[in-house]
Amino acid sequence: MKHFKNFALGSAVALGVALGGVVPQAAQAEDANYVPLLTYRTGPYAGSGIHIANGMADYLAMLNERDGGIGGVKLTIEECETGYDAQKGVECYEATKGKNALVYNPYSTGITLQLIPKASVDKIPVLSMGYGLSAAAVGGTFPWVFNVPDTYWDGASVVIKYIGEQEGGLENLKGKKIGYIFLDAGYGREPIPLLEQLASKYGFELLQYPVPGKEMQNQSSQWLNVRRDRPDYMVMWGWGAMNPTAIKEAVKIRYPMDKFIGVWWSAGEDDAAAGGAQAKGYKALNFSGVGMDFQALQDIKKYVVDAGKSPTDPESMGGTLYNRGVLNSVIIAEGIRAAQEKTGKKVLTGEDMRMGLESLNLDEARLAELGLGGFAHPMKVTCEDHAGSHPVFIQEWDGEKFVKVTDWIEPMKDVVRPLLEEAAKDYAEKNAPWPARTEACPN
Amino acid sequence: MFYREAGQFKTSYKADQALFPILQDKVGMAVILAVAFVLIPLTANDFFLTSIMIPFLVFSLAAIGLNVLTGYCGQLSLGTGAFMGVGAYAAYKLTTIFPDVNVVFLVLASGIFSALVGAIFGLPSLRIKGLYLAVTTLAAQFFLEWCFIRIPWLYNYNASGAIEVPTREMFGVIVSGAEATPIARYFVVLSVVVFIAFLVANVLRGRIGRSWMMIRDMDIAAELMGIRPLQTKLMAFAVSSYICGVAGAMMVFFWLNAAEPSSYSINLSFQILFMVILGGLGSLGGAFMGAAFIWILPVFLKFIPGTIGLEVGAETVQHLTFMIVGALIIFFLIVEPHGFARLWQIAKQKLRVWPFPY
Amino acid sequence: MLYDIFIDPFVQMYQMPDFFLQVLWEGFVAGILYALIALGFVLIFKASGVFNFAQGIMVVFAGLTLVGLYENGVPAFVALALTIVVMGILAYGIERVVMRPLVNQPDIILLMATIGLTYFLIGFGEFIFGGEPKRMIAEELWLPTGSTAIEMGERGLIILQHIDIAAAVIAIIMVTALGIFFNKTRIGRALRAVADDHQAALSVGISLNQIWAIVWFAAGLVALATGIMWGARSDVSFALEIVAFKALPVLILGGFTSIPGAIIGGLIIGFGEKIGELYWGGLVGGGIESWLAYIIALIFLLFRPQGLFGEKIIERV
Amino acid sequence: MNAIVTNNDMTATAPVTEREVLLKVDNVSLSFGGVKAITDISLDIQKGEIRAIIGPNGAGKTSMLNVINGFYHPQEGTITWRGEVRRKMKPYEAATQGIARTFQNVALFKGMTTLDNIMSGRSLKMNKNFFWQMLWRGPAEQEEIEHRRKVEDIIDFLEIQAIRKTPVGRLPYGLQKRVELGRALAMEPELLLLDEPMAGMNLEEKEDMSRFILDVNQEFGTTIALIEHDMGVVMDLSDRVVVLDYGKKIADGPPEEVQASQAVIDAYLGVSH
Repeated sequence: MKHFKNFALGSAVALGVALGGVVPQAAQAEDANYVPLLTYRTGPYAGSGIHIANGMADYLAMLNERDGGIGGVKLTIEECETGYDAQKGVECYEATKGKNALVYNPYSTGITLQLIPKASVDKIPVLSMGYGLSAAAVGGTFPWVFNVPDTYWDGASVVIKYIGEQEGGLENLKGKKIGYIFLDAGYGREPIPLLEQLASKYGFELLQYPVPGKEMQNQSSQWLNVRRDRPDYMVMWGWGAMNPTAIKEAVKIRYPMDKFIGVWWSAGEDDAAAGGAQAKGYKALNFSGVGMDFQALQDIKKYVVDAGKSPTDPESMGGTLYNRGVLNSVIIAEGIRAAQEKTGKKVLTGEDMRMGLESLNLDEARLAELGLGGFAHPMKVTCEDHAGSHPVFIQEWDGEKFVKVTDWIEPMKDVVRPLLEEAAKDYAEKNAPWPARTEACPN
Repeated sequence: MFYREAGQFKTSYKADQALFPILQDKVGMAVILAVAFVLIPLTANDFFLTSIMIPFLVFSLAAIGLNVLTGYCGQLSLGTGAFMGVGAYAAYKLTTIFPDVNVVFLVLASGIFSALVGAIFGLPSLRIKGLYLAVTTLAAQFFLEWCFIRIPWLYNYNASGAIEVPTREMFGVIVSGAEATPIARYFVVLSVVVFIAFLVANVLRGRIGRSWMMIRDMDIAAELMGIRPLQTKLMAFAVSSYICGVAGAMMVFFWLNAAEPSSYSINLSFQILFMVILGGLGSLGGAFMGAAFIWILPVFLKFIPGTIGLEVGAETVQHLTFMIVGALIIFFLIVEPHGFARLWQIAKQKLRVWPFPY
Repeated sequence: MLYDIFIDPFVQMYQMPDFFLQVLWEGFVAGILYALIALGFVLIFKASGVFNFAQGIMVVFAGLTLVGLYENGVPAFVALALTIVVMGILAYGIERVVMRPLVNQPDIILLMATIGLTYFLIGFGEFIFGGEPKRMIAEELWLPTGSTAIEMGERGLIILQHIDIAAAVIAIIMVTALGIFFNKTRIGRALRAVADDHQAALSVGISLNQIWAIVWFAAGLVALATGIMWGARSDVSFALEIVAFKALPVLILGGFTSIPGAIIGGLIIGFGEKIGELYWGGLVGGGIESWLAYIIALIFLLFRPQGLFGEKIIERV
Repeated sequence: MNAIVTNNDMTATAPVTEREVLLKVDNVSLSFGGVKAITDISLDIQKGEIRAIIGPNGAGKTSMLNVINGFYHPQEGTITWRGEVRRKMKPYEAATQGIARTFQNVALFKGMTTLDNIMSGRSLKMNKNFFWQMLWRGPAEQEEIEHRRKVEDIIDFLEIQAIRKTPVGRLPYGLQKRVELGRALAMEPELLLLDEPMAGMNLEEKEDMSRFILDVNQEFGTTIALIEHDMGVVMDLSDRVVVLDYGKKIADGPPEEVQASQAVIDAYLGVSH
């Protein structure tokens, strides 16, 4: 009982602090652009999430250090930890949106789905770079959502195209078996409609191997099935701890690694390294450069990492996922710049940012100017197409690092685009009354 | 002194059996309701409503649901998350099938489905007890989670596999979907929670509530006194799952707006169980206190460093939150294993005799 | 339909015997690994009646400590020794801070306390070691990592991972050692006395605190072994914690207090879910592994509510 | 108290013998695994009497009660309740037929108050369904009040008014036993089984309890079967006594007769078999 008094006092104080402290301050420095980053450095997906988070934060921090922000206005960067958990993600969103957030990068298909309907209401765009709802590429239906440079459907079509090339033409896919191993969540299921469509079009058989989120590290059944079915190729949509486990299991059943292709999120160095020497030959899609041979990355190292202003391990810089994070922030930064040009304002709002992203045009010259020549394929967003179906390349694990092995491969726009439009229509119908686009096209 | 019952005589059994037989409690309840219905809507900002009050109320309701089963009927369940999921998916399907019916009504109706599912998974409870029963409820948890993923009909064949909440109006006010204002959603959630809590309180103080407690305290004696164990337990499962189902449906309809199967994972089950245990098994008030503690504490821990101007990484905050919450759970279990409800009782006891402790 | 359920799977087993044997082997290995986790639960339950949910996170924590020390330049075997020391400190700390103040509380409170402990260790572990998955230092610990393929007729092939064989051997050694410990040593006997009745054990002069610290330490060692084995199969990461749930149906089958039961229960679940998933799972879209173990346990329970090895319960009033 | 003395049966005090047989146990045997708890026992309980079952520890007395109220099912033999041979049934069915009992180790509902414990004895008599319960106002409340009155009568009868709102877990043992009796009485049973109602009580408490048992028997006409170790109490209270030893019946008859039986003396003094 003696404890009780102290406890009561303590909790009363705690409650007081809670009520006083928890309500986020709306008052932000007037002369900064606020960019919240929903990241996850904890939880089962931290293995992938940390690199992304580092890349995103470091590039923006570098802009602050080197250039004093964008257009002379500093960026206020705030990370909010989601743990890849949709509830926490929404909580982060609610906690930060009041601070005049410019754009959200949920880094989880689950959180993205939750934010999509909110985006148009709160007038804050969602940038899901290479993930999220594929249909969001249709700008007419989803003016507030951007998924440059590619949707998962683009990615899946590139994989099939590449496999077709290996087989000497898409027509040779007939009768082939292609296995699809995926994280059994919104993320992994997203490409299935396209893969099924392509399967019926080219006559190959699609075998699905779902990996439940909580069984990520226990995939022996899935791979035993693979062993029995002997698919000619394996395609993977994995994330977090699923990737290294899958590669290990593939090695274990002696699956030919050069016929195993992962999406751009299954392209981490740690993932492939887990398979040891036998993982050599594993392939993955990518749309951002690998390595440190870019001026911008050197600047990050100089201004941020070596200056001790980031938790980044210098050795992880230049890795696929780190660079992916950097590219994400490049898009944010360029969106801000474009918005500043369009509006003439320095301190922006979410609505300005939407216009900026919609008029994003990252051409070769601009990339070079940023110190990122060849880092990514030039990309352009239009009002109709928020993804752009940009080309991607395939990289191969040589036992120590990923090496680019193909040129840029164009997605099958002719197949993907109609599907996207159909899906967008379907989404709007299911979520009726879905607001019609009223935002003017800035281009 | 402050909480003195002396002098409050009851002249009828009716008065003695009222929900709040003591004047101070009546007043206290009125104050709480006034704060919830008037003060908070008038003063709170959107963040407070959407990220604190709405989830808090939803979780409180779920905790009440689990409390009926575990706290009152003594059946340990780890399947709460899945039962909430059944409510959510049922409500989602109902809104698709009956687009014109009032969404609050559908949310309330969706609980019926989770009640059915809950009763089915409660069947083994006749033979299986304690921790063993917990494992069978885990079977429910994992099986249902699998269903949410593997039965595309449940999510209308959405490519994303998630359920998304349509925009619906009620009395001309948008209450669900992204366009619903936090205040409208708050009022809906608050009303449903108060309504259900009131009904549950009634059930608990009558014959049925007593029969649950009989099973909990001494199942053999209860049976020898004419309580049919299977029916009684199944009813507890059904009522508990109904409440959890409604909470789950409200979670997606009035709070999250969209949900994936992973929203209703085992972690949610644990979260609710924590609320019930820390709040106090067998106490409705405890369910609210537990929910407040488990939900609000991490939210507020997350924002402390920023508020006091400390430069700490988001992940460090998260790690510390985990550590603090874990440590506090152990601390409170050690201080008072019967939960906040008991602490509150002790506090009342102290207030009653204050300033003379004996 | 009936053909698919009752005949086709067996035809397949017959037609591809090498694959069937492989499935059995995978089931065996999975079973051994489940059993290892279950073993940790059993140790603690036996001695203190506590259902230790933190066993899963202890596995992760032990694995992370080992790898974390190694990554910071500590030689592998020194790191192993230090990890054992860390697990000892952890056991002592848990006994002091959590168990001792909660003596004689109801089961559910103790269960909750261990879940609280899980939260704490997740935060603590990530705080110290970071959240990214780490590669287990199997080779550095002289564990075999290669694989052997046994050919069987045409195209037939069974692949045995050496690490899996090592896991099986280690599991058998641990079970034997623990069996001897429980039955032949003074502390082991005291431990069983404690399991029967805390207060009675206290009254005959057995130190509960000491016993509990010892079993938590033993469970910590089991966790370390489990962490190394699971870690070598995939990676050491916090996602591994979830595998611990699989220990529950194993415990149901084997009984909460039986060490051989944990092994046999583990094997039943391991074989059951692999065979179920590979030969029947496809009929309902796969992934049934996530719940099959629980359903198997549930069915067993309905017929034997006391578990496979428990004694028939006679209810008294 | 007068409120529930409705079925006051004055014949209850009349001399024993020629009364209606309420319950008859014929050649019942019960075993667990290989262990025989009861071997071939026959006995009857007549309406309105106080029937004592005595015997040394482990004689099978409690098992006998458990058989009577359906908690155990004997492997052999039949039980006849009010002239009808009873089929295998669940304990709660025994309760619906009017058999109530108390337990050797008090089996109260520890988390509930005295009032709720005794109210729980009324469960079978209450029938307002779930929806009325939810609403409370109206039928459910009326029913609750009606039964509350009956329960308050029992509380008065047992003189436990002061502990009405106390959780029973906090009560001393003697009072718990009394509450348990009250709970059984609330069921208004036809046959009341009392398993060592006076175990662990001091003389004064025993006297109180004896008075309650006699009152119940005489005022309500409730038939009572009781297990008791205190021979003085048994001899004073009971009309007829049956003696068990090692699961077998060794004597049956009026107290004086049984007391004089050599078999009983042997059993109690521990003569080897």
